[in-house]
Amino acid sequence: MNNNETFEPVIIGFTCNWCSYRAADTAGTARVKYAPNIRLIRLMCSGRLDPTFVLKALANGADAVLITGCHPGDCHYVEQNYKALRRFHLLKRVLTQMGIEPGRLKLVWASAAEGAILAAEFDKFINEVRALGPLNWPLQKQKTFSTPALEEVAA
Amino acid sequence: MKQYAYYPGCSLESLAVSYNLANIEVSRKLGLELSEIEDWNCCGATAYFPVDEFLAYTLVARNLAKGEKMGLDFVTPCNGCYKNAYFTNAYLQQDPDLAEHINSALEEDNLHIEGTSKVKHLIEVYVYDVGLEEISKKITHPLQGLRVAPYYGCQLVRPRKNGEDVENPRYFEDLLSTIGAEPVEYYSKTHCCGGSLIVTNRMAALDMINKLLQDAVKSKADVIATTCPMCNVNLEVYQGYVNREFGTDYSMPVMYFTQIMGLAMGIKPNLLGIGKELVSGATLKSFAQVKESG
Amino acid sequence: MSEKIGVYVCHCGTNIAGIVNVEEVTQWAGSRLKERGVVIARDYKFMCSSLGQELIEKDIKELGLTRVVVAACSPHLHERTFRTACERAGLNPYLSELVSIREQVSWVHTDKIAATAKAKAVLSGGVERVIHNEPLEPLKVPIHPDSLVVGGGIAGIQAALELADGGNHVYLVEREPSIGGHMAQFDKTFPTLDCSACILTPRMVQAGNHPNITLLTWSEVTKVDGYVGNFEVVIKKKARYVNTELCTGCGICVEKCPMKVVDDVFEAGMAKRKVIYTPFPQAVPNFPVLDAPNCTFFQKGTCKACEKFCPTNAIDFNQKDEDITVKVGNIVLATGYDLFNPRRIPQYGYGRLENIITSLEFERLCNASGPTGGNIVLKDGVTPPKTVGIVHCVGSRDQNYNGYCSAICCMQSIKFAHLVHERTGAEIYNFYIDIRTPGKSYEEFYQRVLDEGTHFVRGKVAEVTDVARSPEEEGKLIIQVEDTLIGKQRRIPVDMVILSAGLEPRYDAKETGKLFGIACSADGWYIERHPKLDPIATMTEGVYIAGCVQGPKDIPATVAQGAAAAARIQGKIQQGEITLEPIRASINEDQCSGCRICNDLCPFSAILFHEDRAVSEVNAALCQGCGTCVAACPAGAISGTGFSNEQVLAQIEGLLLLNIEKIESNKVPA
Amino acid sequence: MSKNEKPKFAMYWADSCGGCDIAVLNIHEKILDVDANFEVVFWPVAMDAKYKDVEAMPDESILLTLFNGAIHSTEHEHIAHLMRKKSKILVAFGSCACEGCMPALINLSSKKDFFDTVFTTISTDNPENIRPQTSVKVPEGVITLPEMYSVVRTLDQVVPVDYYMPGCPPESHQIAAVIDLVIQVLQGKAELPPPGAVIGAGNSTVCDECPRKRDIKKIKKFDRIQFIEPDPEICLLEQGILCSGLATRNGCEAKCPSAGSPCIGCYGPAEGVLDYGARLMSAVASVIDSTDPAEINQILDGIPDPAGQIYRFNMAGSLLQAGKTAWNRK
Repeated sequence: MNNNETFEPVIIGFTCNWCSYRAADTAGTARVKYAPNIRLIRLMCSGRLDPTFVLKALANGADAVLITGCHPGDCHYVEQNYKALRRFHLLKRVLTQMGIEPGRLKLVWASAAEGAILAAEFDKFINEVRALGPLNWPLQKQKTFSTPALEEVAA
Repeated sequence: MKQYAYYPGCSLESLAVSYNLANIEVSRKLGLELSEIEDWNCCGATAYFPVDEFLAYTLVARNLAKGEKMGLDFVTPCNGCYKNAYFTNAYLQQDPDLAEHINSALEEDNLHIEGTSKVKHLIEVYVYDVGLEEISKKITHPLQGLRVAPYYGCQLVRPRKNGEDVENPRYFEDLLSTIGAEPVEYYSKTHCCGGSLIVTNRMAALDMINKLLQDAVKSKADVIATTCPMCNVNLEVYQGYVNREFGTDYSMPVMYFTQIMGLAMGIKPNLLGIGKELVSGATLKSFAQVKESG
Repeated sequence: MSEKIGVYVCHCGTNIAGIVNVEEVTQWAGSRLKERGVVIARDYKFMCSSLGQELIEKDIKELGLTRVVVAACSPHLHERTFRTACERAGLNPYLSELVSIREQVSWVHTDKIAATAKAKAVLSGGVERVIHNEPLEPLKVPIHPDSLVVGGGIAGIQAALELADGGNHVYLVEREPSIGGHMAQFDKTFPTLDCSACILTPRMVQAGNHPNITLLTWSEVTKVDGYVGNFEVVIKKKARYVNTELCTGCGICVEKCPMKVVDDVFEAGMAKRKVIYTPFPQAVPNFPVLDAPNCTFFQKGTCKACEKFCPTNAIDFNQKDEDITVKVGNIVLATGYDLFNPRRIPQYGYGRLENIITSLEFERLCNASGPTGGNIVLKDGVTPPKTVGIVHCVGSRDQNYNGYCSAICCMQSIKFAHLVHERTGAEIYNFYIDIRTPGKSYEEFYQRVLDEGTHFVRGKVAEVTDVARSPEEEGKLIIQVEDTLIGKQRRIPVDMVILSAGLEPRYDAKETGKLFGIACSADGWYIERHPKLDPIATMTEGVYIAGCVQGPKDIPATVAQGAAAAARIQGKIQQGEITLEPIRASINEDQCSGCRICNDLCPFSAILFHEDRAVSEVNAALCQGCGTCVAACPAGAISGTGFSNEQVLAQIEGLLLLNIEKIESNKVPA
Repeated sequence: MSKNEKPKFAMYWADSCGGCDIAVLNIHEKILDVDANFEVVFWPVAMDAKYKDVEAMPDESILLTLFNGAIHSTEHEHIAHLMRKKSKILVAFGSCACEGCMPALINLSSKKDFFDTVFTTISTDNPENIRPQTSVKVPEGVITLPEMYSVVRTLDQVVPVDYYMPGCPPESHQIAAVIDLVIQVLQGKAELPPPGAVIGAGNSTVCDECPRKRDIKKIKKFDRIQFIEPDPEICLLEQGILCSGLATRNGCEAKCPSAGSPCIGCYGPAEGVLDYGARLMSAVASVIDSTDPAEINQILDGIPDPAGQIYRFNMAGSLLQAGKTAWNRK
């Protein structure tokens, strides 16, 4: 149903304010090129990464999610990236059980200086997801409420 | 009776037959069964890797795969074979591409390798698996007063595995003390014996051998104990050449560590292939005495 | 949609417009995002220019915008600019968003159509997010005028003096009996060769007597609570067994003490000291310390020689460790470095062979106040070496040990060469990988030592051995090295080998860092706030680093950092209070079930648990805003300003353009 | 409506176990108040009634409908729409209707696997391997069966819902309280909660009511309740038992943890939580006491079926709602 050769994935990338987002900036300043399939969200720290965000992105049409943060030991909040690491591993297990290829969720560490490296990781991941094909998860319908009219009943 | 997949390596069928005999005898005494891997092939030695790395890995992997099939740890008495096997095994665990490459080749032979089984040198099996305490129980003829120069060679310990001290390892010494002998401290115990340079650049090799013998003599060793047929040949067979080249007069007996262990366990010298040496049979007898009297 | 959103897309000259079709993006935002509240969408050549900013301010005033989204460069560049613009126009600065379509779009992509499409997505993400932005007020925290300086080396002394001279009180904490640090152990300093002690001692004395400095030696910081401007620090004063009120520092007790032990600290194991001792003559303070574990009295219950002979009865065997608590506004960490232990390189023979010594041991050896009174002699204590080998980069620039360059070893080794030459006239070989002399008149000093005839051999030493291969090698230490300049293996026999060991983070740097809530890099040095623009500050507001804790450096650089840290703190104290980014977590107590998941997650211990009400609470001033607890709270009771769930989830929808593509109803396969 | 007429009450069970119905009967004498204040017009478990009778009623003629069970078949969906049309107040009653509950765990497998399991496994005597057909010809004519969906949905994923009453089943004292409330409203003594509200439950989590002693958490190893004897005083999670209480809405008086069994999460997400599983995952993973990926994974091996354990009650209500195999029909 999906013709992979023309399939262009949409990937949501979570970055931390101190390392990986700055790395993305560094890549920009150095004019390092990468494919435009990835759209970044800035958090203060990878420790802020709530699995809800990942599920939301996948449920709402993203083909994959990239989580990035400072290198282990280099976290600007001392050790919060380890919390992200722990959540990542549990989340990956759950997603796998739900039939979502493990390749659609990836964790990458990057320091503020590693712009080129991060850009390369972007491209690498984008290609991996391209190979996996679209996820096209059925979009959820929002809940709607109707106010019950009770006035005349009361009394 | 603990079993191991035993890979003797080419030399043990030719030059180092005695080593093979000793290994099997001593292992039996220690309650180990060395079940030889069927239809094993050369490990590529030092020569093949520079020629074609991938093929060399495959060559080694074939033996490893067979060992893995037996579900046993892979053990070899030769430093060269050990190094090749150890690192091939390690690399194909780390490098999926290499593993795939190797396995695609092994398919031809209906073999497959995961790299799951452990690769060990025979001396490591004795020291770590059996343990010095067990060994000491088996010593009936402690080799009191016998000064042995433990020669590790370079490939047994290099590159550094599990963080051991590659410059100054101790386990060979400990093993020798356990069998009642007296390990001597000497400088070049982990230096290279010249290896196959003896063929390609003889002078360079002889120089290395010379330094080794020099140190052994200086430390008043009665014998050099080796863990590798290649080292053994270089140190033993080429003593004559060294004497000629450097005007020295070495006649330093060189024996396989299992032969020496065997003596301490009261195994008959001929069962240990003792008597096949090229250098100084006389001193050998003198061990025998040491052994009886011990 | 109640919000009135203004969208501003920047051309940044051609930086953005060259790849992204800015006009198209702008029109798209104006039309497709109308129903999301976008009332005006403009593009402009340079949004950050004053004209560009006025554009925004004008619209806020005239169109009554309640939200502003700027699509331009990275927030790290101009977020503040546009926030201030909003503020000027009377809109709360935090109701604006800056999304990056330069660093993350135009500069990194080549396909114009794709780049334009991505720019739209990024913009729509910003629009969705900004709807959920809340007006915030920056937090203001008062600054306590006192400061704490940890580490009494030259960096700490410098920082303390600067602050004290500035009229502020300083607590200077040192875990050894005296301040002075490594510099006190050195003999001469490169390249000027002035006597280390001679230039350091006056500073030490000054620090010791300064009315604004409370000197706490033989003490360690054990607990740090609070936050920038309001730290509460517990310092353990280890028992000295000497009553400093009564002690006059006459030294009789030291004289009379019958027990000697090897001094591993100050004399680097080169000499012995008494059990009751002052580490060196110029020690500040000069009260002795009794080393209880080695004291005969504490071992066997007898002796008490020191007590008997003390003229002022200052010896007090019953003294106990005591904790004192101080309040400070800012902290300087200047805890210095440890020397790399060459035993880790067995082939260099250190610890195995005689007459192989470390750089620090050599400093003591040639120090006039050292074990040999400054005579450079072999182990036997009399023979001066005829040949000396000096090995550079020991443990540095080596993948097996430390990858980094220890910065000082080249100059130090060159200095050693000079001192040996001067004092013994010996033949000297320096073995180096590269010579690095990047300091004022450093290169000149190198040239000078070259002229003195020192041999410089370019090559990494393979091993140092005592096994002779030839008569002339007998009884010598042989250095095996490949001389890469002549492409030959060389064996150089010498009498003495000096190993210029590298610098390493203190063995307990990680724990200390944890104590103060700052992080170590992979190498173990403390991480500065910014490697270029803020090498003194750390990620923890109010905690500064100076000297080698931040990375290997020489004395001038160390002194400069000490002074810089002090200057930063002075500034803060001047302001009286500081403002903090209002990105903070807070807990809704009704929803909090007191499960205590969050309690241990905060590295800044900003989350406290109220046993009585069984709920947790975030201390806003301690909170650094990482949001880890927000993401972890199982009850969803913790919310984080600036990066709330609503904001992030909305941004996701925006980035995926759900705001313009109608969400199809939930069809379920049969 | 005329004064002497009592307001109408209905209860329906879709994909559910019947426990909810029993829970309602389990409110003891309060059930009399229900009878006193309502005319029960439709309650398949308790009385005989035909769909057509309900279809014949005027729209919104039923004041209160307690709808339990998830939506798993065309019949469920049809009745959901019908009850919505006929009721003023439609309450998603119980975990199944609110968030899918156990039935929704089928969302992790394909419809085929589901049928195979039901009709071919050892427990089923089905020699000629018959499968249910939606329509079958018999001499008398064609008889039909509702069609099974491959994905179980919550009630509010099919029709708008006025109130949610979580629990598997909802605690009887909570049901009684809600009945009381409605009666009070009828008598004009009280106000209805805002539409969409969760009723008959608290707005914190189970820990809030749990008597166990809690300290900071560091998990080195996950264990399962059947393998260890937990300390009766201390928080189960701190003892390595994956207790869902910390993420689960309170209202049950922490019955399970108090009884020494971990909370399994039947009261669903806390107030305002978008995805129950994400909360539980995030919390539990955050306190794993290791920084080494290998060790972390080894610790996680202690949770053999993460998706099943973490989304035990909330699969249909979760953001992803179902596994890929369930979405891709066949």
